[in-house]
Amino acid sequence: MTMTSIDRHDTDILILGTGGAGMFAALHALQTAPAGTKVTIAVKGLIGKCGCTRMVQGGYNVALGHGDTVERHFMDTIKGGKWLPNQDMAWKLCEQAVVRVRELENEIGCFFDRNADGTLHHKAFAGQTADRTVHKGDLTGIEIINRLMEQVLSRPVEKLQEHRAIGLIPTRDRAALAGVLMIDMRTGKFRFVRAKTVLMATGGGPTMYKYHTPSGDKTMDGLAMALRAGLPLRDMEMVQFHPTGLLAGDHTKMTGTVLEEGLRGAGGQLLNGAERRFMFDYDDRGERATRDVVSRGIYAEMQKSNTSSNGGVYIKMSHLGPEMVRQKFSGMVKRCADSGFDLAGGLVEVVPTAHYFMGGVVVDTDTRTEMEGLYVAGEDAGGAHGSNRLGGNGVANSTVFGGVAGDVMGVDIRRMGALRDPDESVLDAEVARACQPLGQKPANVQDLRHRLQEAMWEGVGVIRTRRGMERGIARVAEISDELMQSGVASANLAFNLTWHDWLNVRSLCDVSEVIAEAGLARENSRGAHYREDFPESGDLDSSYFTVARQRGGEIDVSREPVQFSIVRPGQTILPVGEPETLVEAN
Amino acid sequence: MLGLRLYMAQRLSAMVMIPLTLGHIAVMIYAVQDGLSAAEILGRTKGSDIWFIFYGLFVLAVSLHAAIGLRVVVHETLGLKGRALDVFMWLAGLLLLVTGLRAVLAVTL
Amino acid sequence: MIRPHRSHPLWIAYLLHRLSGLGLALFLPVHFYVLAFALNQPERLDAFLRFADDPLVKVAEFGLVFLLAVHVFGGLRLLALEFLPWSPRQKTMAASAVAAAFLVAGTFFLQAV
Amino acid sequence: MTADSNGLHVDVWRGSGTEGRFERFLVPMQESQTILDVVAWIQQYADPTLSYRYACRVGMCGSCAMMVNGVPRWTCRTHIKKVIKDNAITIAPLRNLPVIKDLAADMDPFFDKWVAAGGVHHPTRDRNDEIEKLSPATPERIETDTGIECINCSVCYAACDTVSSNVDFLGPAALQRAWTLYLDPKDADPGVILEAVSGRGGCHNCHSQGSCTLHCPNGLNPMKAIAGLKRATVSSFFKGGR
Ligand SMILES: Cc1cc2nc3c(=O)[nH]c(=O)nc-3n(C[C@H](O)[C@H](O)[C@H](O)COP(=O)(O)OP(=O)(O)OC[C@H]3O[C@@H](n4cnc5c(N)ncnc54)[C@H](O)[C@@H]3O)c2cc1C
Ligand code: HEM
Ligand code: SF4
Ligand code: F3S
Ligand code: FES
Repeated sequence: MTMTSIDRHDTDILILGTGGAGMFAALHALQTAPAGTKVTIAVKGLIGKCGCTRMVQGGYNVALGHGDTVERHFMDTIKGGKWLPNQDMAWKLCEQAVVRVRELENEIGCFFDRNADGTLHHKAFAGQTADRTVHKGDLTGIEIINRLMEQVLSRPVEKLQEHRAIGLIPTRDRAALAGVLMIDMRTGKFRFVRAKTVLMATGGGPTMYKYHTPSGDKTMDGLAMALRAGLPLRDMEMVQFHPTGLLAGDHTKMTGTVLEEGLRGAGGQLLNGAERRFMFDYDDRGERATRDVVSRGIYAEMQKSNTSSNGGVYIKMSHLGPEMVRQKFSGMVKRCADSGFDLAGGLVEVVPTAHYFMGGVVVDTDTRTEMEGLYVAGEDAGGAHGSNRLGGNGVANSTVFGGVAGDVMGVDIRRMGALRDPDESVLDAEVARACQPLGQKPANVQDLRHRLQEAMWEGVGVIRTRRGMERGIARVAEISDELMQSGVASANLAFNLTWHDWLNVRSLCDVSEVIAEAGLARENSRGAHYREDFPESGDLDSSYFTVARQRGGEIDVSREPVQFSIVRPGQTILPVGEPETLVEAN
Repeated sequence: MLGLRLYMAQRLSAMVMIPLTLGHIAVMIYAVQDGLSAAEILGRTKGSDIWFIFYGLFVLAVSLHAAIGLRVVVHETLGLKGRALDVFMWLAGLLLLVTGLRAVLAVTL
Repeated sequence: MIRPHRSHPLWIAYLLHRLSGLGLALFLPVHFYVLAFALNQPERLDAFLRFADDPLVKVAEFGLVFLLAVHVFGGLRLLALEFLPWSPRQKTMAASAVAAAFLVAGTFFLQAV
Repeated sequence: MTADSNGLHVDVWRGSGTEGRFERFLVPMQESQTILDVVAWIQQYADPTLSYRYACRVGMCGSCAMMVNGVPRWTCRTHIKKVIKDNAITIAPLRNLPVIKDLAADMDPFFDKWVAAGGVHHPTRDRNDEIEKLSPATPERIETDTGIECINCSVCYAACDTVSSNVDFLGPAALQRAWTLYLDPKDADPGVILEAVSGRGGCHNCHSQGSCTLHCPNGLNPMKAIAGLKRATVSSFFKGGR
């Protein structure tokens, strides 16, 4: 096999991923870099058609009206993150969101929903003290990504579509990044791309859970690469679950996809297997409690085996009048109907589903990492959300910091003279790693993935314990070993999805272990991380965040104190006399 | 293979033909219904300026219209393009124009 | 067999329009030629009149009018669709235009024979 | 599993470029099962070399479209019950696009034309300016809303026979995007858009076959949008726009 021949390719600025972060980075890099700078975008799918930014439904948080301020947005973000966010990042997020939304409207060509008087419409997402979410119906992501995609496609950007990044290759002295190894998925050949600066914007994506919402291309490749490159990862225990994912059986990809938040907001009821309402057993707000609370309520009910036929619970809307439901939630009703369920008139099975990954690479507010030449933005970067991401802050985060990364790379590149040469031994090792399954006897990769997803769901899921997580780690290790022995038919590597499935499970196993280790290191419950054996949030003033690194094949997790650089627990930066919330109770 | 100009020419000529063809069909139906013989019809058209203009205009319009229409069909089904396609269009138009005008003259002169 | 993605009224209307247009473009010159050929000399007039009464010619003439009717109504529909503000009802118009064309042609045919 | 009523006979196109043939697979039938699930099952359990593409699995990304029983569809949202005939289904790559391998088509021509149709916003303001106050209720805006939620799945492009017979034709989705942009009061240069859609591959080549509108999974109406462009170009023609 000639699979170890590597095609070599050079560029100046390389961007991995075409979500909100990747595309904004490309556009901004073109604006700030010196004329003649070559910008290349490499993506696992097609430009703009993969990743989760496109799937954004609810909208984009920005303080742009109704008396809302950046300070208020910031305070909500910090409180929502249970005092764990990197405050400087959170501040930049809230402050720059204003600029980014104006840019989206004025330069990129998005049109967000308006009020009758022509001003932007804002709605209130849970956990916010102002109406601050701008949106385009409930398909906000499509509007944002389509417009960004047009801009990128019509500019002189080199496009490497269906190119999967598999390794960050440093220089021989390990001080800087030389380039990125990828697989041209269409041909199955390796390609090594050198660049002066690289933005990693591959979008995390906790798809190692049995139920998950992100798009199929997201398998934590970026964080797995960063881990191998020895970079520090923070908040890795923080996996956000959405309470109502569709449950339709293991065999369908529909399972795990989001049924929107608004269903519960409008009065949808959750029923257990006996068709009895149960959320009030757990919280006074019933179904209208926050995402994490409802997820835990459902999970607890499932642990008691009070489940529906596929092992979840039911959501019921029919008492609101099927006609009304059909009208108000037409998209959701249609989607359910497509998989054979009657959301308006019947019961639909739901289950908590892994939605967003708060953890990520440690970066500064300019998206720089510890490694010269490597930048990280979007869901791959940790810090802005702390232990919990507010609905609407996800796409704000990716577009804000993607743009920042583009600006910073465009400037930094001026002081970077030449392309760096890679450490060939690392390059060879990465190629060998990717080729691991190719010589071996084919096995069923899908089964391994299912087992991994079960292990993480059961051991490191919505409600965690020491024993559960330790058991999870052991199971992941077992699956990981088995994966290394599993082969993939290698006669034709062009568009070989099974090989990529193998690589997907590889990344997922690596990061799963870190999630569990970080979970063990946090002996309290904050935001998305809930431990039955440590249910209290712990002292806020001495809040710490976890930092995980790979050292000599071992995961090493440390705790670092949160710097309250802008506001301390118990305090606020809102002017005195500001009301607690600007949202009218409904 | 249709730019705005050809499109306009085709649509405008079609619009011109609408009253003409409807008129023609009406006349034919009327004629057949009234049992007019071919000789009687010819008797009315011959020497008439009105009918000359009526059918003359039709022939002009149809030459333009059908030539462009054929251009489209030939491009889409036979893949003809560029100069060859232009030449084809002109020839088709010319053929219709010449045969058509001869017929008009024969009927109305 | 009509390929599955095509089996709907609008596409059939398109097909009929194209076929009738093509048919017209092929037969109209013949029609013109025959007309001129038959009439360009006065002494031929009688011959022509006999010729025009030939049932075969009658059928051919009918064919031409039939094609014209189909094409004109299809064309009217297209022009309306392109130049008048669009409404969903145009789908129905597609079908009814074709129906109308057949109706007109039908009456003509019945009258002719 | 035997070839009884529980098995689904699935003929799948295998090959790359222009070469290829159908291969038959027997797939177990399930309660909730989409065409994408069927394809994935074949790759995961029957033939690991099968190539196809998907991402979002909920009808938002437009990556998963294929020809199902000869009709272009989004496969992630097509329940097998909707298309199954005599326990059999035929699945092929999207029409009118080059095939990369098996069920994965090369969508570049589709997007090249999207750009060629002028489908890129021409700004009048920048990020330092306020967001323009714009009524959501103008006729233009209401019209735009009927065409803006395109997921660029290329289903309409695959359904259109003019696309197959006229290589230059920009196709329904690209033209529809141009139309929404033309209507956009924020766009600085509607003239450029009309220019872009008036060339040899422009809106005037559409024969109103309507297959685009019929098959669009999102219920959009590119045929109507193209008619709008035709009207707009014609009136600018009369106004001496060129
Ligand atoms: C269903 C759903 C609904 C959501 N709704 C909202 C909402 O209403 N509001 C909100 O604020 N947030 C929401 N989010 C979260 C939000 O979508 C994300 O936070 C954000 O879009 C992430 O942007 P990104 O650019 O970092 O990553 P993504 O948009 O996910 O893009 C990642 C890109 O990297 C590529 N990639 C992955 N691996 C590789 C590799 N190895 N090599 C090359 N490329 C690679 C992917 O293909 C993709 O192009 C939602 C998420 C989901 C799943
Ligand atoms: C009132 C009369 C007519 C009207 C309203 C009319 C209308 C039209 C229209 C709108 C088209 C464009 C179709 C498209 O782009 O899909 C067309 C095409 C065409 N017409 Fe006519 N037409 C008329 C008469 C004729 C006549 C008399 C002929 C024949 C000589 C003719 C031949 C054609 C041809 C060959 C085409 C091309 C077919 C195609 O593109 O599918 N038309 N017509
Ligand atoms: S118009 Fe409809 S069919 Fe065409 S690309 Fe857009 S969503 Fe798909
Ligand atoms: S199918 Fe094609 S011909 Fe026109 S109406 Fe739609 S683009
Ligand atoms: S997978 Fe995204 S539309 Fe089907």
